[in-house]
Amino acid sequence: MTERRELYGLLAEFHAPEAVLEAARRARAAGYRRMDAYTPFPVEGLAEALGFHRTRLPLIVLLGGLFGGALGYALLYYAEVVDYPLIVGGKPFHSWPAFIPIVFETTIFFAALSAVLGMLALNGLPMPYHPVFHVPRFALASRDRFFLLIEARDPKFDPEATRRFLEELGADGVWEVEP
Amino acid sequence: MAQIFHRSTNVIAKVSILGSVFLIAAATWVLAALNRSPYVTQVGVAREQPVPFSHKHHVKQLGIDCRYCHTSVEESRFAGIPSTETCMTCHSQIHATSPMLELVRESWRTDRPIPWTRVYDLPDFVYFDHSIHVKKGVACVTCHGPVDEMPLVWKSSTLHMEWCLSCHRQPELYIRPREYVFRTDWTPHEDQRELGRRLVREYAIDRPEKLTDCSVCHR
Amino acid sequence: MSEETRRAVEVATPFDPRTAILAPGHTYASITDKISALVLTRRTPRGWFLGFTIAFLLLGLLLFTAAYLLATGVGIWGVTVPVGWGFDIINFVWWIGIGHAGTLISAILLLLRQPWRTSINRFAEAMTLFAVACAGLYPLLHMGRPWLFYWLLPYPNTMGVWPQPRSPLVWDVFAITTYATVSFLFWFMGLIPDLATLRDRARRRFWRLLYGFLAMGWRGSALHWHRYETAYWLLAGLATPLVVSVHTVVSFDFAISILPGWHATIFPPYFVAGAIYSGFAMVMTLAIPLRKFYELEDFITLKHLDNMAKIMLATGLIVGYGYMMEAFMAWYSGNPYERFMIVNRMRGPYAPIYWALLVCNVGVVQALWSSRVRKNVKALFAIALVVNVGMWLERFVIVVTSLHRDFLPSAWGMYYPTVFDWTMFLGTIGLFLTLMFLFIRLLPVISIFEMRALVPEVAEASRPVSS
Amino acid sequence: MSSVRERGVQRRQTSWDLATLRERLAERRGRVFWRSLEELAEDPEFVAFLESEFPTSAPTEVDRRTFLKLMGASLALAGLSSACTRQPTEQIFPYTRAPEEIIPGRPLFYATAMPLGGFAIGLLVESHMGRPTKIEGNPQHPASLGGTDVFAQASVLTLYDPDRSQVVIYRGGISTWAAFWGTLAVERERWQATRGAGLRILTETVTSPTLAEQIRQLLQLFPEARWHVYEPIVRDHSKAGARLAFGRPVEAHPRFGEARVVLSLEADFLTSGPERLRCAREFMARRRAETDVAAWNRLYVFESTPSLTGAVADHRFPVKASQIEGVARALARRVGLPVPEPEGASVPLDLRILDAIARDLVEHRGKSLVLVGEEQPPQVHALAHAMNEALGNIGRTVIYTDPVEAEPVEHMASLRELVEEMEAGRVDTLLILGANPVYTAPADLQFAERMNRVRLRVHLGLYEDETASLCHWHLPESHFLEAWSDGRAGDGTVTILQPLIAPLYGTHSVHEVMAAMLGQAERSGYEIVREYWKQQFEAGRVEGFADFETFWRTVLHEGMIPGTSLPPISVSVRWEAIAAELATQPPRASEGVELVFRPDPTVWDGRFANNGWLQELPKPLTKLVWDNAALLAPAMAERLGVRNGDVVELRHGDRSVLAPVWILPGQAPETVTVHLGYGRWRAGRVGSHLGFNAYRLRLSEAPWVIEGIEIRRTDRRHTLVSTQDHHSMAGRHLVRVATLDEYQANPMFARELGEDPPDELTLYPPHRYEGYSWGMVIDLNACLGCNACVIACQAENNIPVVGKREVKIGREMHWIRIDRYFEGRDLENPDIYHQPVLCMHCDQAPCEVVCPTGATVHSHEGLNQMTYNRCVGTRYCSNNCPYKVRRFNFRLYADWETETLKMQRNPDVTVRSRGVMEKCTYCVQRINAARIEAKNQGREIREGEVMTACQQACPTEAIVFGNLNDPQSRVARLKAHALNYGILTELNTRPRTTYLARVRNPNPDVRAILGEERPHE
Repeated sequence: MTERRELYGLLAEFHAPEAVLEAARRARAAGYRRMDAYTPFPVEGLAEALGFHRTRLPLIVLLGGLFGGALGYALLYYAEVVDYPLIVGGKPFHSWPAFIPIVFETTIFFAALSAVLGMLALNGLPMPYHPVFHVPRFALASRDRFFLLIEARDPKFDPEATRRFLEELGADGVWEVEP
Repeated sequence: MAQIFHRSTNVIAKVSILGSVFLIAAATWVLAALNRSPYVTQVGVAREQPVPFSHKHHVKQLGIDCRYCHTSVEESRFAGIPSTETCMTCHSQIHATSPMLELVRESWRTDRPIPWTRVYDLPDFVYFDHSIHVKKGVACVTCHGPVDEMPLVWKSSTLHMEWCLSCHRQPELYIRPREYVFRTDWTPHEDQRELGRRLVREYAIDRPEKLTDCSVCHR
Repeated sequence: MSEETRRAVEVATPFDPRTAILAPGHTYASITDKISALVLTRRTPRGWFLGFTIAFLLLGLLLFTAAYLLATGVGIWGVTVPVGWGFDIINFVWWIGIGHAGTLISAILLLLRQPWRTSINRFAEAMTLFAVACAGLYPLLHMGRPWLFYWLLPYPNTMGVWPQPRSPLVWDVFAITTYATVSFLFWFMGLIPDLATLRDRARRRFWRLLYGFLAMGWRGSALHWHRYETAYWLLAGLATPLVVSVHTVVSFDFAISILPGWHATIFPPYFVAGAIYSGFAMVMTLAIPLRKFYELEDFITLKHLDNMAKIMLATGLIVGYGYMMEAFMAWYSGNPYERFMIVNRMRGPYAPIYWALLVCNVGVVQALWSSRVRKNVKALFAIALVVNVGMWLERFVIVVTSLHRDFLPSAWGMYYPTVFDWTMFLGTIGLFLTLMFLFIRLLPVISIFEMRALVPEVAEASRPVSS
Repeated sequence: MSSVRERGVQRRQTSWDLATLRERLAERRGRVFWRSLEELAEDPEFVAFLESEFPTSAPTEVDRRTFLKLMGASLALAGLSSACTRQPTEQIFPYTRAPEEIIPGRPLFYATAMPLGGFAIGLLVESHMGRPTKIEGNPQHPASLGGTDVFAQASVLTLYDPDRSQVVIYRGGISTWAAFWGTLAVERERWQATRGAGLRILTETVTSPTLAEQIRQLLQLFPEARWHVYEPIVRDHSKAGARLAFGRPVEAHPRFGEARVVLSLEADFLTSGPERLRCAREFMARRRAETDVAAWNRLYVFESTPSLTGAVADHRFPVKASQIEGVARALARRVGLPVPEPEGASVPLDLRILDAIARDLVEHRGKSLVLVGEEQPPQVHALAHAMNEALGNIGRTVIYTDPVEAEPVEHMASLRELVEEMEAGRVDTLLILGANPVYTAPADLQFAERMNRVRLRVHLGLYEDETASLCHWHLPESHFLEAWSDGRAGDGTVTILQPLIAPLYGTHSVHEVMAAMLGQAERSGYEIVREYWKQQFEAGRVEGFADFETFWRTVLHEGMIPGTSLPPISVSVRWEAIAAELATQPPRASEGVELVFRPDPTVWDGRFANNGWLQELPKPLTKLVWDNAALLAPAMAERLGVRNGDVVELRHGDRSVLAPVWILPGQAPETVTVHLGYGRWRAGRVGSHLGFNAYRLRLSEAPWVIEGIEIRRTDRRHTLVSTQDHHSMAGRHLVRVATLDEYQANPMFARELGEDPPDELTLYPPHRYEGYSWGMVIDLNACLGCNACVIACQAENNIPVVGKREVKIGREMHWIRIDRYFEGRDLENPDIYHQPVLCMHCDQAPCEVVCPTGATVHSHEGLNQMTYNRCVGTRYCSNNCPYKVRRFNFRLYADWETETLKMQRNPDVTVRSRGVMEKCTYCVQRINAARIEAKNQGREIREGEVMTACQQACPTEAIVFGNLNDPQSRVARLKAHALNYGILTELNTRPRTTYLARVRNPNPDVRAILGEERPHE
């Protein structure tokens, strides 16, 4: 019983994207929720199959961009109109056409930054340590193998039953993952 | 494969990312602060002088007017540092033998100037004119601080450009009636803003945008 | 090797490098192993050391010149009045131009769903970064007082003054920094899964730690992939306008001025086209030796070269149109200064350079109309080199000929580069190559995970051909 | 690049076909402007130029030490400028006993005078706490009228020249004054015995009453002693001419106030002669835009080499020097003098022209004026006097006085006499005061060799020069700004020279040395001069002063002694004498090439050779710097097949020099002009071994013109650097010109040549300037291109000297430059125009928009400000400046080492360091000073209170500066003038510096004869 509590989950190995996709669908149909799949390249529909629908990332990027643009313009306006207005080539202090390029660049800058950082944040990266790394075969997840993980925390999880269930799905192998 | 990293690294990694952000912020803040700190600006640092001349004594206790020594302050860009002669007018009688004043007497004998240490030293590309400031009601103490409280003089303003601008942009906050320019003990009886606005009009002080033209100070 | 893939391979037709963007017979495993082997197992070829040494010596030249420059001033260059800009800005524009291909390939071709981009985008992006680094040096060092570069950044200071945002040079600062940052993010993000791959393949502990650290614990989770792709597409969407804006801003450095030959509305499109032109030329210049020495013909096929050649041809034609319009507008505007400028380009002291540029950029590239030429690797390589030179000459003509005879004849002058102009130029080439060599040695030159994704597609693509 | 070079090489042979140039000119329609022959030739010369100057010559040599030093320096610089470094602690040294008059921080002005060629020009010298920094003209002084010339402006640099001799030298070793006084004492005993036999004194022109008195005393003391006078720029011919005409030595003083028609026979009266500044002012006053055109004068010039006077002329005729006499005779005959008509060959031009000119002269009896240049022989001078008399000009447009010179001898004769005596060994002791005969004496006198026969040779001079090196004793002389003295102006007015500063080195003035000769060593110059004038005062030679003290104080303050100008004398021409002289040598057609000598426009006779400002000053017409050259007419160059920079050998008899050729349109045919003053070998670090020494060909009988000179091309080349000789006007209306009738027909012609975009033609509302709004107008009719403004600007604004190599690659630093343009279809005789170009202070300045740091922005008074300390040096502003008036410190040009040079700097102007842009500021330091002054007095700045340095220096008041918002101001009125126009206004830059178009006043008859009627554009 003790080692059972120590179990993080069960990791099933497949050799083709179609297989793991199918497995994921069936597992979810079977009522499993706390699952994840690991593949050497993005597999169409896998995330959806695992019940993951839409990400907030686009919103974050939009906000980042808006912030950047606003910041840029505010800075220029303050510097050129409010703080130290200077006569430059007979142009008015608030010569907005000249401000456009800078505002554009700041917009892109912050949007791009929020895209990458947002992605990392939502993915909870960096996470150098993860239980699945315990499984020696998992190294192949970055080569040519496809894995489906069902976590022990899943209410429907039962070491024996789940293992059997996974083997029925046609896994090439099922491994226990220590926490 | 086996784990490469220890559990703890997860936390460390995340923390260090946030940490570095704070670190950079902190570094910039420190730089900015340092640049305005007495260490750099020497504000409030009493400067050693070859002769321990006390403004406190001469101004407060003896009540000598600034112009007695700084003679050209009203007609020249340079306020003037008193000649040895000026010192000797009194000190040939008073404290005529004081060891503290030996250097002064020596200078008088040998005709060699006294090497004072500059306290207020503008960069060579900045042109400041005392006469016009005095004329427009900028008091000595406004920039030089409570000189009458200084045994050895220290710098009481950063002389940073931003400091100059603060007054050139809003002279009304700092100027006072001409007659009180050389007074160390003067305080406005009315609201400074009110007074300032009136004086700006009276003394025909230029508009801020004119006062902040580059060539006003840089040539 | 798995059953599925083996079957997929069996039904595949024999490999036709002229159409295929990936040689069949490749499996997830084979791709992974072959590419990661370049970094991990395969022992460094002697050629690499040779090349790296040469590059490093040139880099030394750069450091020396920079030191002497800081000590003595820009007077060591040929710049003067009226020609205040010389090699410094010429090289700046040249490098920036080269630095456009990478992000363009990654971003725009991604949005246009061009699968063939996958095998070249990685080192194209790297090239972009290094080119931008070289470019960035020039605006910095061309200043009379480089140690005050930070005055071009808006930050609260004790002087209470700000940069002057009507100046294109300030736009440059923003454009270049943004471009450099975004390009880096793009490149690094693309690397993460491959770093994970290397982490899992590396034998020595040090490398595992290093790659592991950089991979940030990537484990290919389906959810991660999902967000990752979203982010990648968004980034591409952002990078596309950015890449256009950067060279537009660079062109503003000239277009905003009032000088004949600079003050032209055609500059932005014509500069961007030129940038892509030179960028692809440089990718070609690097790709051809690379695929040769590292036996990557399977991944970088003739199809790739063919496509790039076509893009070069297209952009080349746009650039040619640009030259034409310059001449036409000079005549059509009726502006005597403009007219004199173009005549001076054609008949003045720098005429040889002008004509040489036309030959390189407009003449030679026409050979690419013929598919035989486009299939001939040696020819392509030669043409790419010629275009690189041509684009440099173009910048020379733009910068120098407009300046040296502008409005007041009494102030006309000539520009002659000095030794130090040349050492500086060679030096930056050294910097570029040094970084490139290190990159090839330490990181996967081709995006592994994207190649894996190609395997099923290729299998799909090849089936109907067989039946 | 290399391809360009090769092209240059092979194209060069095909270049310089002047025939094609002529065709090109002929082809051109309308007004044809061209800057130079290179331009007309187009590409080939540029390419050649390019090839010849491919500057890998850029300094690659830098030894490790300097390298590290520089490295350190730049890093330190970086440190300083970067954030948070403390300012280094500085000390401040007050006076021990404060002088009365000095208010620290405020300049004082003292009146004194500069002697050049012996004649004084009144000056006001600006002094900052005892350091003379800037020289201005003394408005009350008759020889200055407020104007100055390049020599006066640059003399302050000579004062601080670190190469000035600083110690007494005896036989090449350092000695002391005491030692010399000792020697002198011994010598004086001998002279007592011998009554001074064998004692000879050689001076340059002396007008100083005190010095003259001292020398006279000496000659009384030692009756056997002799005084010789030699000035390299001799005025013998005019003296001889006057003697011939009037039988006595007299001096002619032209008065242009009344003159309507002026005929100059090679007389460069605007830029040479003791009264040049007054002449320029008076003459130009008669043709400036403000003057009513009805009162304008007309100028005919016959000359062998283009001069600035010739450039001003309404009709200019290049004529060989020897043929001008023929012209003079023909004209004399035509104004009614009994002169036989010279045969055709001697008069090289259509006689109908002479008829027309003569008619013009006669029609203006009493309002005309004939002037002759020093280069012409005495009989021509005499003829001119006669013509002026015949035309009734004497007493009206020309007056005569006794000579101003203390010893009005003919210098060449005086020098020859001395040389013969030395040759004969009759000279025992030679005392040379100020002169440098070893370098300046005509070659045929072999002065150096002869001088070696003299037992004791003593030289007093500013520099340890060529002469000093051959003398036993060299005595360092005080600069005129260091010493008490006096001197006479061209009209005789006396000025007391008062020192601005105690001698920088152990020097003495000529008076003190003379005093020692008289046995009164230790007597100070002050005592000597003051004593002399005390005597004069007591002798009643000066009236109008209560006592001597008032007299003394007043004359020092005013800078002149009133009533000392020489009174006019009545003279009458002795025609028979002249006729006799003319009969002896009838004019003939000169054969062969003529060599013409001229003083150099910037280093004069060589005495300014070590003055960097003057060396780097572009010579007025050639725009050459750091060199002299053999000037040829294009046709002659064509004949010889030489190009600019080709070295030719000039040979006369057994003497020859190698000289680089410079082709100058307007040069007379078969005439080579060389400038004296170069090729010095002991001038100093700046001036030695530059150019070639023209004195080596000069002859004492023919100091100005040598006929029958051989000229031979060599295969050598010499790099001549010219600042502006690259290109053409390219059909751009920069200098706008019309003849008087064209102008009267269409007063607005200047504006119509350009286009001024309307104010509303802009995306943005134009900025309005309240209060002061500064602007400048330059009258091209008054500008004579003398360069005084250039040096004045350099002195006022601490502008560095960069050296020939840097100028060669276009890095000269002058804030104001004089553009020179040629116009007309005749390559051999073009019209010449000058245009000063400085910062235009555009209201819509292209430079400002592109500056990334806002280092150059507009002030609210319309100034285009340049803030050096904010500049990071991207050079974009310079690129974008259509006028290219911005200058960049590509290297560390300012001298931060030499202490004495630091003393010259104007404390009100930042000394620019490496890597920053600089340009004309409209002398903002002067504007600010005036503003503070005005505010302290609670008033507005008065009209004329602010004068820019260039304006103040200008001898002809061509530059006008002031407040545009004051409708009464002169500048505002001129802006409204019909002739006012701006250059490149079509770029919508809205320049604040504008020009008044040039209007020429040619004689319609002459133009008809020349067929010069221009097609109307």
